[in-house]
Amino acid sequence: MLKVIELDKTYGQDKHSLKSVNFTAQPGEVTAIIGPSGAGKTTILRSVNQLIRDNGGQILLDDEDIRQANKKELRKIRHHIGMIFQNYNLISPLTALENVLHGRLGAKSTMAGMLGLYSNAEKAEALELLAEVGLKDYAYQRCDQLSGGQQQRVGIARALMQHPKMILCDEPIASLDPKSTRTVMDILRRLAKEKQLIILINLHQIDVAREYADHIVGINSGAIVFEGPSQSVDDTVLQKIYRQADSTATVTANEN
Amino acid sequence: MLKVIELDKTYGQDKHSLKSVNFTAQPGEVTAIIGPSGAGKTTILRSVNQLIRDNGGQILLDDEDIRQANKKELRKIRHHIGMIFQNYNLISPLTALENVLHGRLGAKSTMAGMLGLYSNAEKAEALELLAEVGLKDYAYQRCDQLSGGQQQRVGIARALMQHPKMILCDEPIASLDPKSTRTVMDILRRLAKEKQLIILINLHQIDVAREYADHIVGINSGAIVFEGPSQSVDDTVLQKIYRQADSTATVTANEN
Amino acid sequence: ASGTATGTKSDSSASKDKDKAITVVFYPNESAKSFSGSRDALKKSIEKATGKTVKLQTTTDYNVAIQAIASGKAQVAYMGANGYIQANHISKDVQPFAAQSDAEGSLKKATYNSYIMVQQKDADKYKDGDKYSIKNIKGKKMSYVSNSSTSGFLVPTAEIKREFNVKDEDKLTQNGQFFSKVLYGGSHQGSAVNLLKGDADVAAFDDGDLMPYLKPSEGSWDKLGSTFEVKDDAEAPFTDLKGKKVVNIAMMPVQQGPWVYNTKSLSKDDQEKIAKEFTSKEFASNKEIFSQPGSKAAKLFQRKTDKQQLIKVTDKWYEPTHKLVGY
Amino acid sequence: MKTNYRSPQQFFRQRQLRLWVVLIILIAIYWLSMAIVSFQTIPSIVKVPAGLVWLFKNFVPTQRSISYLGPILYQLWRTLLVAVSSTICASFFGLIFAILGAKTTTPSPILRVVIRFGASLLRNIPVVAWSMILLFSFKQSDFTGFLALFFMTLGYLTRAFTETIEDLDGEKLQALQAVGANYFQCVFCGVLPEVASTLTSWVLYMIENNLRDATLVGILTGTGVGFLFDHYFKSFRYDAAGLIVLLIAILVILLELSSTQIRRAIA
Amino acid sequence: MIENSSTTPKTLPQPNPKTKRISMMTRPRLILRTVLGGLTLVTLYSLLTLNTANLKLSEAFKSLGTNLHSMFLQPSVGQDSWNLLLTALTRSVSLAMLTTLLGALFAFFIAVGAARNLSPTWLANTIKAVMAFIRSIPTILWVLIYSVTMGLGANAAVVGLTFHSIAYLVKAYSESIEETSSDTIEALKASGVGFWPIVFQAILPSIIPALLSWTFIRFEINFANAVAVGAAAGADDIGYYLFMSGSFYSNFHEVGLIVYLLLGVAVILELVSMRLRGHYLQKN
Ligand SMILES: Nc1ncnc2c1ncn2[C@@H]1O[C@H](COP(=O)(O)OP(=O)(O)OP(=O)(O)O)[C@@H](O)[C@H]1O
Ligand SMILES: Nc1ncnc2c1ncn2[C@@H]1O[C@H](COP(=O)(O)OP(=O)(O)OP(=O)(O)O)[C@@H](O)[C@H]1O
Ligand SMILES: [Mg+2]
Ligand SMILES: [Mg+2]
Repeated sequence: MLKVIELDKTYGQDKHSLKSVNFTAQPGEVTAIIGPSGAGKTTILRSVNQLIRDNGGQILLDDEDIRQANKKELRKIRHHIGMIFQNYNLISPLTALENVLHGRLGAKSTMAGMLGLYSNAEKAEALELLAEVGLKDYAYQRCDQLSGGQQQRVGIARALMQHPKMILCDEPIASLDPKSTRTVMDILRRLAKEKQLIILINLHQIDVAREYADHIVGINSGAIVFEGPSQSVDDTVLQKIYRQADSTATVTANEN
Repeated sequence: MLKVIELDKTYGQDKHSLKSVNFTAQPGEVTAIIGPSGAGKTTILRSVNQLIRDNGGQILLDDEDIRQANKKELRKIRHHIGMIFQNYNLISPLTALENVLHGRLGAKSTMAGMLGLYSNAEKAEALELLAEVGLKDYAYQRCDQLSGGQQQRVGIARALMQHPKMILCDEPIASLDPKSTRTVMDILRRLAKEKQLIILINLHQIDVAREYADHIVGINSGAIVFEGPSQSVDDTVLQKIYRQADSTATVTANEN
Repeated sequence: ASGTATGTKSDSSASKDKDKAITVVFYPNESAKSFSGSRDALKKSIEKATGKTVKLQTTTDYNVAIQAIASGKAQVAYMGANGYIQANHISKDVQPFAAQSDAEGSLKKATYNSYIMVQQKDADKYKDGDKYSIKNIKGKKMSYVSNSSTSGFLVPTAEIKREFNVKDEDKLTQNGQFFSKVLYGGSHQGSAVNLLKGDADVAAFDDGDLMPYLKPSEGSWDKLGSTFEVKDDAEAPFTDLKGKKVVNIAMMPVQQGPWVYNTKSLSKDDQEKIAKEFTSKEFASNKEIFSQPGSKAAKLFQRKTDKQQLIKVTDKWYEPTHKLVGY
Repeated sequence: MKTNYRSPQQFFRQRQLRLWVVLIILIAIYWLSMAIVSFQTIPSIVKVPAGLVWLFKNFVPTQRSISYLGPILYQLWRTLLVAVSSTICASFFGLIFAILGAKTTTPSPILRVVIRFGASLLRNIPVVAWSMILLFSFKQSDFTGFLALFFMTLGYLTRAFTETIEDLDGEKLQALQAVGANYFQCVFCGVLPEVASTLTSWVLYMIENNLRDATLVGILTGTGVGFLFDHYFKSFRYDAAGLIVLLIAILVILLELSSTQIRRAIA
Repeated sequence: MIENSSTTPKTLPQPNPKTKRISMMTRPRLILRTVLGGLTLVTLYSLLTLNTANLKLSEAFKSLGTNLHSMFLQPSVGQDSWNLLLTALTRSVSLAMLTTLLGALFAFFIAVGAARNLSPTWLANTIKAVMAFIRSIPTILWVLIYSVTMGLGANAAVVGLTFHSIAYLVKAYSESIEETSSDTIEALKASGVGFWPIVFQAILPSIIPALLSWTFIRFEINFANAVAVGAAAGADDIGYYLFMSGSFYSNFHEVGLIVYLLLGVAVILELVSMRLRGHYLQKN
């Protein structure tokens, strides 16, 4: 279970990006964070695996505070947290297989990692994971020759290769077409259930969030304004979350 | 009125991308082309302003066949056809204002165009168009400092600056968030009505197409499989258009 | 008739050239170094003599200097003997008119010295009877200055060619042909350093350039078989080589380089005026151009006695160097 | 940047003003330079074709020059070897320095400054100085030529590699960090594969460049095709010198072609 | 052992993970490694056969130390004067300025013809080949040619040096142009804009940082070239004094001083270039 308690983050001197953020994400569930642009969704996600350092609070993953970890421990913890990016961030000249194998880097010695020495078992597992996300035939393809949806699935396989307890996804479907969106979200939901992962996902598309997430966290201007099961997200809640100049228009529009 | 008659296009030797395509688009209406990936939507759009040369047929804009035009005439015709792209395709280091003014370049002499000499009237008009798409305050901002939705609106203003008879849009909202999507589509619809433009638009989002388009053209594997008012697009039609391996899933998904 | 017509035509264009500035070109060979003070004084005296503006041009490239005077783009030049022969070969319009005289004010000994030297510790190997000779240098490691140098390349190779009766000069410049190895020092000092350090067994260089670094410990600069020692206060690159000794096993006179003009692009009148000015006594007493006897100031020309000056020369006087070059 | 102008006219006036200021500065610099070295633009440009004619008249290889082909080809081969080996060695060290010196991957900003400055130093020491530094200490040999090329190439490649690495999208490295990879793993599994093809094309370009620079370095080495060129050039055998230039040009064009091919193949 | 994967995934070996060794080699990788391996082999071969003239490294480095010491720790103006050297330095900088500005101007227009995304392939390839040819003619030859055809002096130096400047910048500029996204160009083409307006209104603004960066690199090279061969054309710049103190007097102290002067210019150049680049890039 991931428990974020009173998380605070200010960029620079006084730009308050997160104000006392509290929420919980359960294993086996997809937890979606929704909110307007600039609300702090990315900031939360990156704080969770400490890619950015916050200014105060607690981040408990299975009751262990990630924020207390030293550099080496942090690497170990990160190794158990998969991350999926909007722009996939794969190493493009490498094959899908190799990118997936990168998921093992955190578990390897520096030397073995540097030289890319992977055991046969690891390679076999990577192939299996690629098959799992429907990319069996593309294992030896260079990543920049894959479509967006395919690249995102490679990203998922890479995250899975880490044997994660938790997967963080920052707008994983923003650059995808509707069909790929469904494929990717289906995979994420299935994984949460099957492997009992904590899946934390930033989303812009409310309809997708409502369809796929079990639990929804709404954020506005760095503060949590809603937390609850996705069924309970109705128009009033959305208006609260997207409370801004012309937010009403946006929300009702998505209600069609 | 745009009338496409028996348009044919083969890439390379025998890759038939368009097969006897026929459809019409009326001024004052938004005409949406929908269809699965690779169906030939982009190919149609680019044939209409001859960015790619087709292999046969007719493209009548106000009863004049674009395909017969020589190089110079073509430039003139193109000047009256605005085009809006998925990735906006603005010149990023320049300001919004300058990008909008680029819409006039096609009407200028080579010299004036090279040096970017615009009349005061043109500058005033560009500002007005920016105001019209809601970007009055961003006129002097560099384009790469604008959000996607804002950039797309600059793209629209640029197209309008051409005083077009017709605007072609290739998936103009694919990279936009829901809010920007609505803004952009609203503007396009309004323009079609107000200025009696022909608006031809490739879309992946069926719900958006149904909401905003007056007329819908469905294409599958290079052939038109449906043409009619948007109200008449129902599940059977959609299944026909998206007839492919897992098209049903995609379609129903978008129906939620 | 047509011949005269073209003749007058080219004459008129040439005379138009003649009204323009006179260009003097310097290539820094062994005898003409970078003395901007001397050059300015030269410029003044030519201007005074001809009444025309003078443009001084320096170049660091041998070919450029020769092509410039041969093509008539420059009217006057100061060159090494070898360079003159090359320029004269390309265009007969290039003619010498003055060169530095010997201490007596004559052309008899208007030469400086080029040496072939070896290390003192090896010197005995090069003895033929009780005299030094170059008979044993075949197969050794050789160091020249650079292949455009008169005293550091042309004269020594000519000497070797004569001694061993070698026809093809390329044999002397390539590794493993006549010499086991051929080095180029880039400068006279460099060539000497090659020898002193033992990278070369035999080296060629001249006297003027090494005087600041070497002193005769036995014999003199003008005597064959003399021994020279690196001075105690020698500067880099000789700092590590103090006290080392070398012996000259051959000494060849090198003709002083001439002042030349291009007779096509410089009017007869100006030719005479300049030649007269240069060979005059007053010119030789110009303190900016000649370092006066006893003075240490470095100038374009060194004057050991009051009699030393520039003296008129013709192509004929360069016959010996013509022979060396082969044309 | 100021984003509020009262009118587009004002904005464009400012734009134009800036453009004019830049143009005037450039023209002023040009005029000043012209005056300082007394250069005449138009008369010089007019004479460009005449020079090309002279070049082709004098440097076209003749029957005689063919007889020099043997030694020329041999020396060309030696030069190619030196060009390749110095580039490869320099690129090895250049890569290390670039990784240590690039903004995105440097372990310490001080090191970055030191490397940048050092590379600039290597690039800007003139050939004459190199020749003095190296020739008097390392004697005249292939090795000295190798060293000279090595240092100059190192200066350029360090700069080129650094900029290539800095252009890399930082987020991709973050992705590996998020996996728990450490510094070296990020570099070897992330940075290197990403920049490999750009670096390869730089390496191939520098080989070509070093082959051309052989003319300068030939004087240091006393061997190589550069020395041969110098030799023929100074003894007025222009046809042979022309033959060398022609052969180098052919080799350079071949290298460029294969470089394009290789880049396409590995892209 | 090595299994190539072509781009058609169908032909891939169906891996039987438990038993067979899984290879990760792909064709491009194989080519890259072959090229690098080949180059490494050539390097090893040439290093082994390199003529080192029986170099004793300890001695060489000791002498290197002394020489560097007198060069860099005891610089002096030698027989020339500060005045003379600084004037000559200004001339060298001016030469570099002229060759860079001229080179950049001509190169930009030629580069438009040499860019594959703007010009027909045959034209682009021809221009590139010609430029490669020009680059392979040594600078000293260009200088010789022009000092013969127009006399010694700055004219010959500038024209001679500008050839390489153009050839280099055409290569660099055209590659920068090729990197501008073809979509952006197409956007303007689609609105009926002609060729030159597209070049000046779309491409030029997009590639200014790249152009700046390349031009400054070339300025640096031009400065070095001006020093190396400008003096040969009789431009009477700092190269002359460097040549004299180096090749004729072997005066390490003066060479050291001149090198310091040159490095000073280079540092100023680097600072200016960093400022300008920063100025442009920060706007992104
Ligand atoms: N590196 C940074 N320096 C300063 N401020 C930042 C930085 N990164 C983000 N911010 C600010 O912090 C706030 C939250 O940003 P964040 O990226 O978390 O928003 P978001 O919800 O992910 O938005 P979006 O939906 O647009 O991705 C914003 O106001 C943003 O401007
Ligand atoms: N330059 C090209 N060369 C060869 N085939 C092409 C080219 N461009 C498109 N095609 C092919 O033509 C067909 C139609 O492509 P098109 O881009 O028009 O599809 P689309 O409907 O726009 O798809 P999407 O929704 O993915 O943008 C596809 O099968 C595609 O593979
Ligand atoms: Mg975000
Ligand atoms: Mg498309």
